[in-house]
Amino acid sequence: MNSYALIPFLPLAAFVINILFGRRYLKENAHWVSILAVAASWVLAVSALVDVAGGNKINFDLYTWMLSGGFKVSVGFLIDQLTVVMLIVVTTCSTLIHIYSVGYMHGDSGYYRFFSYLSLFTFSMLMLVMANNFLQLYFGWEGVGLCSYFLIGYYFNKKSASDAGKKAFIVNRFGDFGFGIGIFVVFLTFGTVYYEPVFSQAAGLAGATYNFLGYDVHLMTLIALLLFCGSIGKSAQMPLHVWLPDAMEGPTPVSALIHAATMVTAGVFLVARCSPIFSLSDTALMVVALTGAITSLFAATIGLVQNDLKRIIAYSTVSQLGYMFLACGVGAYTAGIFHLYTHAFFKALLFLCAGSVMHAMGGELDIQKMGNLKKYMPVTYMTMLIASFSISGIPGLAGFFSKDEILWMAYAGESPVGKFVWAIGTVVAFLTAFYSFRLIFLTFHGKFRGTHEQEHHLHESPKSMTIPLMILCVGAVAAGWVGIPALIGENIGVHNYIAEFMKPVLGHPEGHGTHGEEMMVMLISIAVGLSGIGLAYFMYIVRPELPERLTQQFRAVHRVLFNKYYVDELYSFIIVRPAIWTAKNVLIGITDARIIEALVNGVPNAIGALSSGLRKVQTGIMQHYATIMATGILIFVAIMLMR
Amino acid sequence: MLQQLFFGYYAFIIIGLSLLVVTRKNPGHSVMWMLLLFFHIAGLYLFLNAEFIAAIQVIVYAGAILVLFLFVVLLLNLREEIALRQTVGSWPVAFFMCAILFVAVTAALGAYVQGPVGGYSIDVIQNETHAKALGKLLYTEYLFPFEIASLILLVAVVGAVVLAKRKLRS
Amino acid sequence: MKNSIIKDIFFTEILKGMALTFKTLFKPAVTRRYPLVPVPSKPGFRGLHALAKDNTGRMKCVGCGLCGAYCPSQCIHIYTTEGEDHNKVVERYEIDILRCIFCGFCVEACPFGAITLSEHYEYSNYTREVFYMTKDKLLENWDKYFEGEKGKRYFKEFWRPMSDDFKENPEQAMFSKIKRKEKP
Amino acid sequence: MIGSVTSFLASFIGEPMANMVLNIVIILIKVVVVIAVTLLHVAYATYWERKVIGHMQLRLGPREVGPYGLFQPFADGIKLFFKEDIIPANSDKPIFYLAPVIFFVSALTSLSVLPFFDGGWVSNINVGLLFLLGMSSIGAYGIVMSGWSSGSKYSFLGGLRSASQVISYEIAMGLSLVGVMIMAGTLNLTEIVKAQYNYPTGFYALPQILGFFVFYVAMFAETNRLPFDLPEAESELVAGYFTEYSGFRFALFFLGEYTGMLIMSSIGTLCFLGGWTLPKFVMDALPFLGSLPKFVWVAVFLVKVYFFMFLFYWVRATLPRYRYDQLMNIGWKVLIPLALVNIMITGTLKIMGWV
Amino acid sequence: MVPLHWYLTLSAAVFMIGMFGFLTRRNIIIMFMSLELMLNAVNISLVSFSHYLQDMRGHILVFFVITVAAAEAAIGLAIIITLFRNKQTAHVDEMNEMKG
Amino acid sequence: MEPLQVADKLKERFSEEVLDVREFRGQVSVTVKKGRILEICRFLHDDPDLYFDYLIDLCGADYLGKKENRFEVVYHLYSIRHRHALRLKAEVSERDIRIDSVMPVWVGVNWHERECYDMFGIVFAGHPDLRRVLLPEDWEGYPLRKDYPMKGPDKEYSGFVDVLERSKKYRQYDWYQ
Amino acid sequence: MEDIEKSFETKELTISLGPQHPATHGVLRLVLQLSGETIVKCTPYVGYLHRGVEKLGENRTYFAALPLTDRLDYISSMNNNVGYVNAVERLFGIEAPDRAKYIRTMVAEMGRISSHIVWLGTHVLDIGATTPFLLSMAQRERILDLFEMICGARLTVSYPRVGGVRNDISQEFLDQLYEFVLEFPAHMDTFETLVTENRIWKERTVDIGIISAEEAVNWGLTGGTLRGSGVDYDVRKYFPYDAYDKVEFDVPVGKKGDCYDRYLVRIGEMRQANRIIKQCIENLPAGPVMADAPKFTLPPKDMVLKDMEHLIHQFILITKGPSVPEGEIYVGSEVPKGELGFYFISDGTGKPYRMRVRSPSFIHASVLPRLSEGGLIADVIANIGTIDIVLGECDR
Repeated sequence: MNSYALIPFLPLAAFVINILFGRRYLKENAHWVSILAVAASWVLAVSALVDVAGGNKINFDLYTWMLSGGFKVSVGFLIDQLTVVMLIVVTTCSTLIHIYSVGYMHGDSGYYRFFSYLSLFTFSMLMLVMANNFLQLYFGWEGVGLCSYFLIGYYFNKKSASDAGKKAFIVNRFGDFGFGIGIFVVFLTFGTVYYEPVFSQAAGLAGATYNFLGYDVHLMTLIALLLFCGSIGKSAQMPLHVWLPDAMEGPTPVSALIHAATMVTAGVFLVARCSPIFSLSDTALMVVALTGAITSLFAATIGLVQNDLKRIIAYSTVSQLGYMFLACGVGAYTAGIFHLYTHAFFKALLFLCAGSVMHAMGGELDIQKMGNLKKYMPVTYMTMLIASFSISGIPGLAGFFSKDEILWMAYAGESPVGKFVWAIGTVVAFLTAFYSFRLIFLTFHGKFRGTHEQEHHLHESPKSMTIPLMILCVGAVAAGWVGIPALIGENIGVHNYIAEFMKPVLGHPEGHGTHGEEMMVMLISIAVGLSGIGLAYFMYIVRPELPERLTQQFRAVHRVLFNKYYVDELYSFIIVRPAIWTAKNVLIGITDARIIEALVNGVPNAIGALSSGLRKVQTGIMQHYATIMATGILIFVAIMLMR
Repeated sequence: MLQQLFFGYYAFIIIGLSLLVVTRKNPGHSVMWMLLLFFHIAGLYLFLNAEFIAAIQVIVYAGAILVLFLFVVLLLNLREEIALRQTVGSWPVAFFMCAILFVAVTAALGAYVQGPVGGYSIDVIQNETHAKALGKLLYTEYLFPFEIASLILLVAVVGAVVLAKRKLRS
Repeated sequence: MKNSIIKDIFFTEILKGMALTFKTLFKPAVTRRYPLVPVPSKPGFRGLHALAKDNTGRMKCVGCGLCGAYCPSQCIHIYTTEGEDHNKVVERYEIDILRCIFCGFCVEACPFGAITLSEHYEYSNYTREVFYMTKDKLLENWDKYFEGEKGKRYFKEFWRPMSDDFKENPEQAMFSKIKRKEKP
Repeated sequence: MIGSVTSFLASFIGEPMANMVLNIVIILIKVVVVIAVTLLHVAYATYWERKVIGHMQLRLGPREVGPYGLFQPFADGIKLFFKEDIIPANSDKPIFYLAPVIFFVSALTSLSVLPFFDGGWVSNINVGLLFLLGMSSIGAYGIVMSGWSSGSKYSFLGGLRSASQVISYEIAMGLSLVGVMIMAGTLNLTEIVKAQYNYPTGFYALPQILGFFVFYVAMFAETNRLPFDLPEAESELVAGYFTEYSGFRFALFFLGEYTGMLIMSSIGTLCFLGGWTLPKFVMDALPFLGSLPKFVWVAVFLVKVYFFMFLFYWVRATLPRYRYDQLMNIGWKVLIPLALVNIMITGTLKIMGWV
Repeated sequence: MVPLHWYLTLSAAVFMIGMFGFLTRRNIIIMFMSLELMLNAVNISLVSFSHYLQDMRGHILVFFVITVAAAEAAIGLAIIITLFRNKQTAHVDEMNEMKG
Repeated sequence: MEPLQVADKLKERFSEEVLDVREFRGQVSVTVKKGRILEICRFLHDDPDLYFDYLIDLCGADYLGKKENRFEVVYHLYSIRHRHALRLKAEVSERDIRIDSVMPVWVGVNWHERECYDMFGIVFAGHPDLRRVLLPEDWEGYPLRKDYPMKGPDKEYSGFVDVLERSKKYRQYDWYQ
Repeated sequence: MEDIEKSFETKELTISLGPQHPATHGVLRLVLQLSGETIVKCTPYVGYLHRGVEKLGENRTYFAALPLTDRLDYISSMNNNVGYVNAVERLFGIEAPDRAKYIRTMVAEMGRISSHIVWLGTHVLDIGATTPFLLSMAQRERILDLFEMICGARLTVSYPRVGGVRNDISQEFLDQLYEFVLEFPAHMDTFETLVTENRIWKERTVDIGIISAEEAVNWGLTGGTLRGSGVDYDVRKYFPYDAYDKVEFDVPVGKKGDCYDRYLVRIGEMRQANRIIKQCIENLPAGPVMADAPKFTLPPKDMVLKDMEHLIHQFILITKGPSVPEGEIYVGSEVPKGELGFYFISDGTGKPYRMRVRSPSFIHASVLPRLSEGGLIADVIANIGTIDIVLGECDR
């Protein structure tokens, strides 16, 4: 028995306790159970980190879950470097956000429910990252999906919230469908769903093909793409990204935990985890890279014009996730995971700050109605500013290192689309800086544009909310220091620890470029970041009337961006409306009116004559049917005897 | 000799009781005979060294399933029910068919060939106790069917509740 | 709320009750073991009737019939005849005890103090005849139950109302005379 | 002595038959002894109940028949035996006759597997615990049938209530015992007791506190005792399923109920309180106890059983009665989940090797 | 030693009686009980096979049969109750809505 | 409000209905015609100044040979809010022995009206369930009428005779048949 | 959908609860229509104990009708007597002396405690707890002994008289009563330990048989049943009689109007009654116990044969009854069950022309369907317990 098994089960226990006793007994004290459980998990995760850093790789089966013929699935845990990083990310964010929620959710009627869902989510996410087989991964995958659904629809009596929950659930089903098939194909191919045998056998099957619908499909590509389907859904990539912004209907801690820091990164984790498979298929990698790049650009452009505080951050999340996929796609899994890791800190921080702002504004989300909040909420302002600097890639902060790593890997990697995605990445870096600071300037600077009542009510959030902010802020600054690129690191005598740490699992492709090129890439990214900030300053502080004029001028562009490229409408047009139309016209209009009517009137008349003879057999008395069955058995036995 | 005697007793009683079960007019009495029948079958199981199955037979069949029957019988309006005709008109046909089928099946027994003997001899089972032996198999080799069975029970429970539930007047 | 959790989980209120019953287990019982240990009735108990005799041993009743007129259940039957010296003679004085409700109104109605209710209450029987009290039986009751001082006391204390009831009486029961006082 | 009887018999019917006949005779003697002794205990269980509850209510209880009323149970029995046996005109007679017998016999049959001390059993079967559960579920037949066959609405409602109550609580009870089974690793009652003896704390009531609690509550419901005596709630259903019974048939129900209490107490004693044994540390501290003859330990067993019986009386003297739906709620929504939690905890601990 | 054939014949006999009951009785509850009878007949043969082949699989099958029987009884009786509420009878020939 | 003021107010509102107002030992009784009794009661109940929310009692009285209209139905009203009481009496003649039920105003009057019907034979129109309440359903006569003899009717009550017959029959019944 | 729901309906079972049933406290009969265990319709039948008290009262003098009131609510006859004599005194226009008033108040509250103890015991017994019944009965026994001491009877006391009380109380009685009063709160605590906080008790009574304040008033409920709904209507406060305006006491009221509230109200009343008795003992004035109104009270026995006038009064009062002014009067009094009202129509003779008894149990029995329908059988039992009816009073 390994005590690391407690990491996921402590939150599960908290969930069980809360859901059973929360309503009647714990009530306002529900958070204690959850926080203690998650904090204990965090402690265990840290000890796992130490353990793994010492060179151990922990892989054990806790309990055999299912055993049927050759199919064996167990509840088992694999803790390697990748898992450990994820563990740290998940438990840290989870703990802090649990604490934050104490203040944020105070006085809510479903207090215990909220915490029990949070705990359940933590459990599922930990099961996901700690799984040592695909089925358990899938279990965790669906578990987090379910919790996400619960938590998005937490305010279930608000229609938009429950709709958003449903949307997230349905959209995810598309991706999970592919993922599920992927797991089947894995089982069919390898005869097992355990990581280790699968990955060790994968290389041997690199060239294998599979006859799929008459086409010979490259097996690894097929598996990789099917698995990637799941990633697209869960990580809100391009065609299936629509659910994430809507998911902001959930409580803000949920947005921070699930829709920024942990769950949505599960897709990236999946790709990284399956890197042995992905690496065997160039096609798949290219698809990953391009999906990531396009999504990041796409989301960033939308983010430029949105007015909803949380949605801007949500689009920024989508964009950053694209970044991570971009990294994975060019083979730089380490960079992707590194960005995942830093991103978790500053994005969670951004969301929590947004929550803090919301708390002060009484639920108001429109940044056009804010302004000058820095006067009232200094802590929030400072932390959010730092997070924005971090995401914009200002040197020294966490975001800078990971982003730079990705861009460099894209530029210098072996991927055929490397240069292209680097270019996109750089543009996105600029856009990111711009919209992040647009947000900052509109929210915290200028004049207050809200109602009097709101202004009167403005205040800094309680301690339980600001302390997690500060802790995360430290993370947003310092988290990147474990991955200082060699270019800088050599000068100050530090290594790229994370890359070395991850090497046994994910490998570490070397960039094919000179120092000069690397310096160039770095400088370009710094420059675009700063210029983005500068432009934002110019447009929103120096010349506040400028955006309005630009909007007037580029009305068409603005409208497209503001309406998120009409993707929702597109889906509505392509899928929803045709379905309704089909139901209305084809099924009712044609099938019912023409065919069924005809059948009802014409055919039955013909058949009726026939059946009136036959119906005497149909007595409706079941003994008669049973007798006929028995006669059948009799005949069967007789034949058997005769033979 | 004694074993044959016991078997003879059990077989005789079981057949007699099953005839009583299917021929009684009053379903309540049928249930009572059925109860006795289950005990005898359980006795037969003990005879075959299947003590756990015998216990289950009593607990589940007699203790749970048959009580359900009894409940349903309680709901019937027995007095009217008994007055009605009890069998379908064509019962001689069914009787004839069952008789033939019985003859056919017993005839087929002649073709039985003893297969290879497995590892669970009486001694093994008695050493390990039947419950343990059965449990080990159930929870290892037959775990999946076992879970499916539990799922079936769950579905049955839900289904029964949905079917039999009715709205209470508020 | 903390208390309610503890109460709900550990059944404190039920345990308190259990403790109480357990304590009672060792308390002396209050049962009156009636047929074995007879319960004395209180003075003035309204039990079986009796007809009073005066000091000379003659019946006090003069047959005025007020008791019969006042009796709410009308169970007193009096038959009088004219005696030798034109005085009223009570020939029969009968009480149907199965009808009587023992309200004691006859005692109040009687101006002569002739009818009384004794403290005797164990007179159950198997025949109805026993419960039809005749004059003789009633007089016999007087001898049985009101022997000596008891009879005098009865009229003094329970033949009401008396003049004492219409005026203040120094012997009246008062709070100031109560021996046991509330503990501080 | 047995040997000489065997050889004597063997001279007539041969060795194997003689052994068998002797075995059967011995078993019959055991059965008679156990039933006789149990019925005596049952008779005095009623006496003690009346005494204990009487004193708890500031009364005296029976005390007129014999010294301290000690012959009261016999007086009651004789009275019931000679009472007129009334059979309702519109009852289903065969079933009406049979119901109390089934109820009583199912209770008595359970006695056959109870070990009263080491070696003191009628039969020592491997599925003893299951046998007991099975028999207690057969008791429900007596109840349902009596309620149904009486042809009275009160009986009918009482029978329905009681049957659903007994069935529901049987689940909780069975599940609460699963923890014990897991810990002892056997269904054999003697083995369970021995396993407890070897367990550090002696009694399973301590590690299985949750299971013990569930068992304890289910025990009351299973025997239709307060606070779960709804089937015979006299304020609602007059006397429930045995409203129409009188005389000796009523006495059978009465005896069956008290035998049931005795058996439930015995199960509790065997599974949770270590049966006839004292915990090992006590035995180690007092070594002379080990040299006592085996049958002496029946005293320990009886003390524990009577402790349970006292709890029955005590609770009856203290608590009001639940309502029918509340009773069902408790059974299905509290006890069964608790029992499942207990199983989960016990199973986990067992897997971890901590118990 | 009792031969296996005896058990199997017994099982066949009980099965046929059950089938006869199912085919001929009109009362749906007795039909149901006949079904249970047939299941029990099968159980007897399974257990005896198991015994003579010294294998546990028969027992395991019996276990599952009992499970399914329990499920079936629950569902079936629920259906009977619903039918009974509608028809106030337990006779099958009153229940012929499905008749063509 | 003083009881007499209440009576005045009632007189004002239903001047034609009120026949008589009397005071005895501080209690005021108002005699009214029975025709609009329901209206009067509703007014007494609903008017915020009067607000007789509480009907203490309803009973009948028989004035055989003393009054022109033989029966009276007496309502004792009380207002818990204003703490004033009123006695309302409605005259009912023997020929037209019907009066409106006041159930719509006070639900609790249900059994009082049934008792009044039971004892006096006064029929309350609009009562949902006008059965005898204290006496058996098939009882003959109305006991509280003055012409009903004190010791009861000469004829034995038929239900009682039935019971006697039946108990005789049961005594002959052999339980062991 | 409706069809489906309709098709799922079951036949209803009709059961007759009573008149011989352990829980109906006498001869109440309820015909219940059940769907499962839920009550669809509840029809009470009363009258099994009808004795024609009103008719009997019209044929007796005002004095001789007093024992009839003993038998109305036979477990609190003292209160009925007090109510009756108060009504008659009001009709006669006489007033009892102070001492008599205090004594009456005292014994009436004793009667209240004894009646509430019976209610508590039987109610709790119906719910299934046996011990509180027997523990409380032991206390009631003490009160009955005290009754026996002052008037010679335990249940049918007939103690008060028109114009006062039958006889003065003895010092011994006062001693024992005071001891009882001092000990009683501790005994109350004992009963409550077993019941009030008990979870089973609460589950059985909380939210069962709810009736709102407005509805309760409209139904004409009185006493603890009304006060449980939160209306503080108490005749002792609203129309003080005897010494109730001279003693301090609170009127406990409930909040929701469920069985538990009614239970708490009655428990509170017992404690208040104890308080009143204590005050009565402590403030008991000296003085006569009969009013000096020779035309309306029997003359002193020691004077009857000495004084002609008294003798004439004695004969006239007993045979013809007092001469009463013509008029009509309704006087209510707070008995343990609720408001017991007496309504007299006097035609000037010594017998009431019309005597009407307004009995609380009658109304409370009529509200049973309202409380019970929609509940379960067990709730009916709880409801019968908390409305606290006595059929002798209900049927009269």
